[in-house]
Amino acid sequence: MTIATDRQHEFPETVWTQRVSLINRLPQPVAITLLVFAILAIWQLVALSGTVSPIILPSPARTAQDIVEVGASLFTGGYVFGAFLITLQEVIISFLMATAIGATLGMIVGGTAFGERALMPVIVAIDTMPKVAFAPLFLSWLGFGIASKVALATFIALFPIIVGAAAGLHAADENARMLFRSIGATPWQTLVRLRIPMGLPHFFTGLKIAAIGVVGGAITGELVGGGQGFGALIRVAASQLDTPRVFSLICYLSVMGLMTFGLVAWVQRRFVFWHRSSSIGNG
Amino acid sequence: MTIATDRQHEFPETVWTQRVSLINRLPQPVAITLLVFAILAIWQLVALSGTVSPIILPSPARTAQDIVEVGASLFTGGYVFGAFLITLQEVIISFLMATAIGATLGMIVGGTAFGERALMPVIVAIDTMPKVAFAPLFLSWLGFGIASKVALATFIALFPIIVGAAAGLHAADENARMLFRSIGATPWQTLVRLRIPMGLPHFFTGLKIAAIGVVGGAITGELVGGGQGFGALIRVAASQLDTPRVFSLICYLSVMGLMTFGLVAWVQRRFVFWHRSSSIGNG
Amino acid sequence: QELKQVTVVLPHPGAIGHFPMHVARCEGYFEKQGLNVTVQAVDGSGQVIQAIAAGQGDIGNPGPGPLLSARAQGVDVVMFYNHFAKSQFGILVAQDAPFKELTELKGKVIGVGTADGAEVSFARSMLTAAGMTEGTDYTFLPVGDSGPAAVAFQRGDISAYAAATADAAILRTRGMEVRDFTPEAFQGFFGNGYMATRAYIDANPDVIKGFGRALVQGAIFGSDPANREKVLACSAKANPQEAEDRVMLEALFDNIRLRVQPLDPSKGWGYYSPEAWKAWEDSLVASGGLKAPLPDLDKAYTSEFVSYWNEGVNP
Amino acid sequence: MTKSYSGRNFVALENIDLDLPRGSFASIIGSSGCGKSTLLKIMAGLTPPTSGSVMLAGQPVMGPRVETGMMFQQATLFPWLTAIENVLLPIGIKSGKAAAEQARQRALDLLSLVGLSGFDNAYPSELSGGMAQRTAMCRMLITDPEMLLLDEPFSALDELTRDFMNMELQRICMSRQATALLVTHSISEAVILSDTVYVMAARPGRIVKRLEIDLPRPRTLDMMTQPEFGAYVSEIRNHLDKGAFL
Amino acid sequence: MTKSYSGRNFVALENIDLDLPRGSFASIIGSSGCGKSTLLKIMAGLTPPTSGSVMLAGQPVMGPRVETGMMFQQATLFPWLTAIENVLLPIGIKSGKAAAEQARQRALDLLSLVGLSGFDNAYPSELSGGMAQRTAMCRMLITDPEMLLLDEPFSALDELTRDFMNMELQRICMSRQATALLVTHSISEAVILSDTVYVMAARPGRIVKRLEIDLPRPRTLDMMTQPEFGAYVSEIRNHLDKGAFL
Ligand SMILES: Nc1ncnc2c1ncn2[C@@H]1O[C@H](COP(=O)(O)OP(=O)(O)OP(=O)(O)O)[C@@H](O)[C@H]1O
Ligand SMILES: Nc1ncnc2c1ncn2[C@@H]1O[C@H](COP(=O)(O)OP(=O)(O)OP(=O)(O)O)[C@@H](O)[C@H]1O
Ligand SMILES: [Mg+2]
Ligand SMILES: [Mg+2]
Repeated sequence: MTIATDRQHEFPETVWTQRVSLINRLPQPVAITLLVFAILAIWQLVALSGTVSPIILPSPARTAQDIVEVGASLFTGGYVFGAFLITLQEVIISFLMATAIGATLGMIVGGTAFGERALMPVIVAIDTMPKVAFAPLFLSWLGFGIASKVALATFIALFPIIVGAAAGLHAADENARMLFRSIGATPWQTLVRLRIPMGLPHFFTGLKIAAIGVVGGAITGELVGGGQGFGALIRVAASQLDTPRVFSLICYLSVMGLMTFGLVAWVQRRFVFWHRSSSIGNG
Repeated sequence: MTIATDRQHEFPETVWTQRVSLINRLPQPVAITLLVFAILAIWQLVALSGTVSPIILPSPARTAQDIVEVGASLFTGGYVFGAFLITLQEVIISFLMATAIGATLGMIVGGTAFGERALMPVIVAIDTMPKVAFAPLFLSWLGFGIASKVALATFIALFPIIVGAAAGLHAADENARMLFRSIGATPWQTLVRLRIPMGLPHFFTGLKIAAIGVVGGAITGELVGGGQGFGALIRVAASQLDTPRVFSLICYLSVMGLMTFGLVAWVQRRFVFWHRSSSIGNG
Repeated sequence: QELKQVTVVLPHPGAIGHFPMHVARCEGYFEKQGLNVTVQAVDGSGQVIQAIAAGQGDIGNPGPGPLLSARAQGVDVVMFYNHFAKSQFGILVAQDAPFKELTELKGKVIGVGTADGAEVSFARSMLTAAGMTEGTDYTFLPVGDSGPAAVAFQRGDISAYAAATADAAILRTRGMEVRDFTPEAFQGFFGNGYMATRAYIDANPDVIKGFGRALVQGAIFGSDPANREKVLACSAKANPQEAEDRVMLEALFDNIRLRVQPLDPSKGWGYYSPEAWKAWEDSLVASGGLKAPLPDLDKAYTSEFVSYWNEGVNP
Repeated sequence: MTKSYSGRNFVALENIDLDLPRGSFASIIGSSGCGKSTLLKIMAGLTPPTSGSVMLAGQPVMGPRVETGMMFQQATLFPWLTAIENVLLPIGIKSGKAAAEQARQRALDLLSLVGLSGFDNAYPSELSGGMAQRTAMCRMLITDPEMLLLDEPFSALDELTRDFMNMELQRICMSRQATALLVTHSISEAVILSDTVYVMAARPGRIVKRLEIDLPRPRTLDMMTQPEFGAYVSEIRNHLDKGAFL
Repeated sequence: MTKSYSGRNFVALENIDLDLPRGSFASIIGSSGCGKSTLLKIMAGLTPPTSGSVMLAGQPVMGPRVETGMMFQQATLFPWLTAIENVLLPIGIKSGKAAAEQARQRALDLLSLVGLSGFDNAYPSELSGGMAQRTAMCRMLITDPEMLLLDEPFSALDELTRDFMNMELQRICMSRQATALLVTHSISEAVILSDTVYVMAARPGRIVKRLEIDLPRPRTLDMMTQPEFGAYVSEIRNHLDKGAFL
């Protein structure tokens, strides 16, 4: 056996590390495009097959046409633009609020015996309740403006964040905890400087789920409590059986969701850079 | 400094380890009861204050009375019992399906570059869509039986599981991966015997969120897609502005959610027993 | 003889609103016509039509607005039995509100269920007829169902609420005193009716005949005050929960019993008048619920079975 | 003092009794698994003894104390902190951010003392095993603890580095009058550094020999060649527990 | 062969060239951080060299190979497996569950060989540092690898256990004609076990000395007292890199 400086036999890293399947080597945009095209093709086939009525599932072509129409109104500042702004505003505010409240509650739940044993069951019990049932309560306290929708969306997005934060606080191992105790860290410092950083991967799992939930929550709020956002547009289109419009509005909502999700994923990559690459105590 | 076998000065472990605050030392049932009582007290105060109409928020006493009534029908096999069984059945089937599908998709997303870069954005995009909009599609394909509700509930509960599973697959550290490579593990074996066990804490975070989501999903399915379960009962009560009934039905739903959540938490404690107590490579 | 299976799809799980059908079920009228009727409930008229279009149900009970929307999109669905022959909708104000004329609502906010519901076009038509224009003279605020509407009244966010008349009964029973403010002239705006696809009607004329006849029998049975208890019992059988609150059930029944009465009894039960459909179309076009008038409005409904249904069952 | 781990029903430590005068240096040596790390954790106040007590300056130890610095057998560096941030962590915890900022130069000095200058901004994943261990050493030293508890601190270092680090450790302890308790597997390391060497045996963990090392301070590496040194080493070796294997 | 870590722009290994005849035993010794672990990982096919190649039996190593057993510097036991399950893991991976079940007795033998009988059902969190290391040793040995790559395998063991383990390692390698490459910080361990000792220096990591050890096989612990042994030790010590500290 020889290990030699053998410049004739240089192996490019890609060949070396692992044989990557073709599909894994596609550049991301190409892969996504292919996948989306595959989905569109299936959709078109189903729509053409005639098994599904067009008022239930419009054809992709018909939907695309409507996407252009909605886009026209959206980008020229039409009523769709107004609705978009309202929903976007609700989504942003709700997400920030859910993050703040959820992180706090998650820390109480994950960080104290009282939180874990008493508060958590109560939070779970509350979360099981169909949140839509609380919409009238929020309406009567907060009125018909965006505040009541924000409250509902926050409420809906809260639970994943709580669970993620609470689980994260348990991620620190015994050695790390001992080290913190040995340097005289207060429980608070251990929380802030050990358990929270250690728990960030879990917390972000919750945040990602919440980033999506908050969009759905804002729409639900608008559906049940009136309002001028995308939810109202969808409801109008749905009641008129204008399914292409429903689908195209939903597509724009998806973009909003993708953006919030992408933002969270980006923040995670920046702040949890060490995850996966290493763990505590390894040289 | 002395370390001595000093039997006069035995310190009971509780005193030693940390000074636990009174509230943390309460036995769990007492703590929960106190908390629930506090919530009930606030609720009663709000209800009495007259700021909220009883149509919106019934008093706890009135709700309790209705809980008894509903309970009577539930436990004597009345129509509430039938509805309960249907919803329970939907919840169980949906949860199992969501777990199976979510774990599979999560593994594709977390385990392959294709999944992560192409499939995930598409899944996120789909998940952002208000799932209620898909209810008619499920209804038209699956009919009025429980299948369409199961489909919707599964769909709703899927995303947290996918995110949790995908995040979990990234939890294994570089050393552990290297060890597996060094013993000649195939990617599949690394997945099954390293990345999955390592990822279980994350996976369970997702499962817990889904355990709750599935109850909400089943109810939503019943609200929008007909059916004979709790959702239909809630809808009738809500349309009659019979708010105490709505609240008491919701309370029973909570119990169902608590049970599924508790089950997941119990399974987690059994299968992820090593989490928190230790980490890889520590003696 | 084998019974023919018929699935009926309703927009709401409540039973009392469809008491003629439930009476027909429990009195065995459908069986006599060779039909076995099962009932399913979905969420709203749009979904009713979707379910019928998907073939999951045979007969649906949507409102006229969504039906016309569906037709505008080339789905050949036809209303054949006018269930709520009188307007289901009205404008409600608080019992002690000073309003007497519609015009007194000038400068006020009027709550509506959704931005576009049937009650919106209805209310708009009424207010337009009273010489008022949306935006300048009054504004609509979408508040959702009757629960949030009650909130809106209490908060003073709205002065009136355009809603189904059943909502008035519900609000009243729950201690929220409201009164109906609807001019008699607008009773012609009929509400939900029974429909099926043209294809189904053509393929199963006997089903339509038998179904309608049983409905008429049920409706007539129900209009007789002597049968009140029986009707309520039939309804309770179909939805026990709804019937638990007796006061509420009776209030709803009293309201609905009036709404299903034919506007012009001489035309028979289930009759559709072309003028009323025209009025609906105009109102929908004006409110934007329809983009343009339909080229074949007369195909949206049919009264062809009315005479068969009413034969020999005259009240 | 006794310690047993419930679950596995055996006694980890039994009737341990040791006494460290202020400013003295003691070592514990004993076969793998005999309970050295457990003893250190108990002394640091990180685990309660099942019975008995630890007294520090006349007070029972009922939890971790600020004057005690502990270095664990595992480096336990935090992956989200660079080497220097890991070193400054205890300062930040005890005295806040500003103090940590002020101590930066001292941390850099410590890192270069242990041969890690240039690696202050490296993340733990970029450090070798021995480099991580040395970083953990700096982290313990940065707070100038009065009492040092060291669990095999030099196990991943080569002999030369180790010798150098031993001398530095002695210098630091002497200059600060610090008390030290070292767990090590190197008999010569124990002898060259300690005033007292305790030899432990396993199952149950107990002290089988207490040996005073009568060599003058400061010790130098040359002393290793002296005959007394060899005598101490072989005496200790004779007391080491051979039961486990032979 | 060269290796550099991008990010930190320095060369971890430069022009390493070493040659291990089948059945031979080689050791690498060098200051902490000089690149020993990196070299071992490259040889195990776990990290690609930046340039150059590793040849095993005439074939370039392009990834991990089954005949190679590697023991990492960190024990890397899996917390959800008991000691014996950790040991049996490679068998399970290579040959399935049934084979692992059959190898159970061998695993128990290996565990008792390293002094861990009775701990087979303990979880890693219940093992001491040295016990974890010995468990990792058993895990490597269970597959009878033809080629052993050992990264400081005995660093957490006491001298007696270490000596015993050294002799066992030699016996195992000789009886199986296995090739071994050992990274260690103990010069005497390197000399007593090896046919060849490579001395590495740091920055860039390179081999500064290759020394053949001409002592008869099998080696015994007594040989440590022979003058040749001492000569080898001091020769190696002289070549060790002192730059880092002195
Ligand atoms: N993942 C990495 N990224 C960047 N640099 C690294 C990485 N791993 C190791 N290094 C650097 O490479 C050099 C050699 O590291 P290596 O772990 O091979 O040292 P070693 O000889 O095994 O030291 P020790 O005896 O302390 O274990 C070190 O300077 C280290 O900082
Ligand atoms: N958390 C624990 N639960 C149960 N047993 C434990 C635990 N920690 C340690 N032990 C047991 O206690 C004994 C002593 O462990 P300890 O870590 O103190 O040994 P050590 O002397 O430090 O060994 P080494 O030199 O290998 O580090 C061992 O037998 C070990 O199995
Ligand atoms: Mg130890
Ligand atoms: Mg190394």
